[in-house]
Amino acid sequence: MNGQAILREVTLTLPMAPDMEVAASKTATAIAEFMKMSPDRIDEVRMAVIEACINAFEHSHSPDRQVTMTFEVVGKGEPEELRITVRDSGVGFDPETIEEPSIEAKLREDRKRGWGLKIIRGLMDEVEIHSGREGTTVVMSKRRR
Amino acid sequence: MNGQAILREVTLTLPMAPDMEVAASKTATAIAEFMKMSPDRIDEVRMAVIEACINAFEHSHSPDRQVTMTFEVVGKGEPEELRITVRDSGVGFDPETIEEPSIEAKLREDRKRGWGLKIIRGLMDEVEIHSGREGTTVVMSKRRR
Amino acid sequence: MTDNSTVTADRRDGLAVIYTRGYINNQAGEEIARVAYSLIDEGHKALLLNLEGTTIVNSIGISILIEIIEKMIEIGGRLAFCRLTPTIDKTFHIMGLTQYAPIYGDEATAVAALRG
Amino acid sequence: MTDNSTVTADRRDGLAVIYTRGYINNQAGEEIARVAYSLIDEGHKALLLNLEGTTIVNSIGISILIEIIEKMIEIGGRLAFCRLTPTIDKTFHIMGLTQYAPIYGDEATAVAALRG
Ligand SMILES: Nc1ncnc2c1ncn2[C@@H]1O[C@H](COP(=O)(O)OP(=O)(O)O)[C@@H](O)[C@H]1O
Ligand SMILES: Nc1ncnc2c1ncn2[C@@H]1O[C@H](COP(=O)(O)OP(=O)(O)O)[C@@H](O)[C@H]1O
Repeated sequence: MNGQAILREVTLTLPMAPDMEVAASKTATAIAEFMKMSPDRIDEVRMAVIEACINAFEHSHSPDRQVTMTFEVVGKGEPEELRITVRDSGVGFDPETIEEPSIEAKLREDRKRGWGLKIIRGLMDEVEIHSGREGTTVVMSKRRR
Repeated sequence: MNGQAILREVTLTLPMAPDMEVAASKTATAIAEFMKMSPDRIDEVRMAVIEACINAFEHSHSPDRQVTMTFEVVGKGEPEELRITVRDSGVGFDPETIEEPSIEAKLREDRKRGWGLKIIRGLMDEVEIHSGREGTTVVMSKRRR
Repeated sequence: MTDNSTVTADRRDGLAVIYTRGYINNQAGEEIARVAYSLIDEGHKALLLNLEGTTIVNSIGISILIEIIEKMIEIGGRLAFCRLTPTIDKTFHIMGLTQYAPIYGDEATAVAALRG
Repeated sequence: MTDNSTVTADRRDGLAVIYTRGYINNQAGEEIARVAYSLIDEGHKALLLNLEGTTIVNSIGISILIEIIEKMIEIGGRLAFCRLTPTIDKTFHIMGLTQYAPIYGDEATAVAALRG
């Protein structure tokens, strides 16, 4: 990681229950404020966190009904990047098979949903998804500016 | 526990580092808002969380330099109480031996500090401290209203 | 935190402005849809969604807004948005929503455009 | 979040008002003390701490405020607070601070009382 160190690491474990994604987004906001990310970028992180949590809540079918998140402040001396990991121990999925949504298609189709991953990728600087039989881990990063 | 159940349980692990108490207090705020605690009571919880974290940061000398917090929303069906546990694996202390601070004495003494526990007890509805060789656990509760 | 998001409508002679408050999740999205459909049933063919009271949305909430857009296209009406936070604005652009429902900065401009 | 709490002072003929911004932790407490001591050195014998810009304090920050109170007692001066949040007000009462440094709702009342 070219000399980058983890300056702070915070872990949050949440139940998969209504509104808990908002609690997650507020913890993310607190860490992003700590590293003095700009308000607009913080807001983008907040929305991405909400989407990643909702995906785990809705699609993971994880038996423990819990999401574990890690917030890592990464940088050389000064905070440069916030790396957020959202982990569930659910059924997993193959991101390759998920069709990219388009508004034209959605306006015709019955199912209007399917935007979460596109929004996460659009709002964060880097997104990686690791998914398999042990569950799904989304790693998403946003630079401080 | 007269029929009370834990409706939500959130766990947060923080490094003992400057400003991390503010991150903890924001997570507490998010959970308290979720259960629709009144803003003034939320603010009191926020201050108590800051004090409990600072105590662990400053006094625990815990080798892992981490604080683990649990936020439990407790109630019969509806949220009634927020129970917050702040745990360190430090040196521990005997709360019985801590003298109750008084402003008269502090104005004369060199050491003006020593208010944290008094403030926590004054702002929360119930406070229990368990401390020993394995570290310190502060359990503090605030009713929704 | 959920703020039990409230939705209100202001009827102005064929055009109606819908105001939201709080987090637009599935419940709030459905609430907006209920209000929008009843405005459509009353004969309104131009709807403006003023989101100034909303700082968070989720994709489930937005997908319900897409249903409203579809409905408006169906009846040959028009729908626009105004007063979005920069993140909600960016999200709607990412999704391509803006091709079917334009975004305006303030309400007056949006109303003028919808009437024009 | 720390907001790099800034402290400013407004000198008014013997009396000075100190304004804080952000979280009063140890650093901000020391910043306030620096400002207060230089005002005292300039000859101000009445100080008002207006905390309207502060919504959180911690007990380390407050203990530094106690040092300032002690100093004021020593020089026969007076210190008061105004514009506290309900929680900060309650905390100062829990600590008994208010016996040595009264709390006023607004600045005008506090200034009048300090001059009176
Ligand atoms: N954590 C997860 N566990 C299992 N499947 C997931 C997870 N996250 C996403 N998926 C799969 O990817 C699909 C697309 O997700 P997304 O783009 O967020 O849209 P939506 O949630 O609206 O379907 C989901 O429908 C689901 O099949
Ligand atoms: N988590 C802890 N671990 C070890 N000792 C503690 C802890 N919390 C409090 N103490 C002890 O209790 C004392 C009083 O704490 P407190 O009332 O918060 O005031 P202060 O932190 O300003 O000393 C501390 O000085 C310390 O000796």
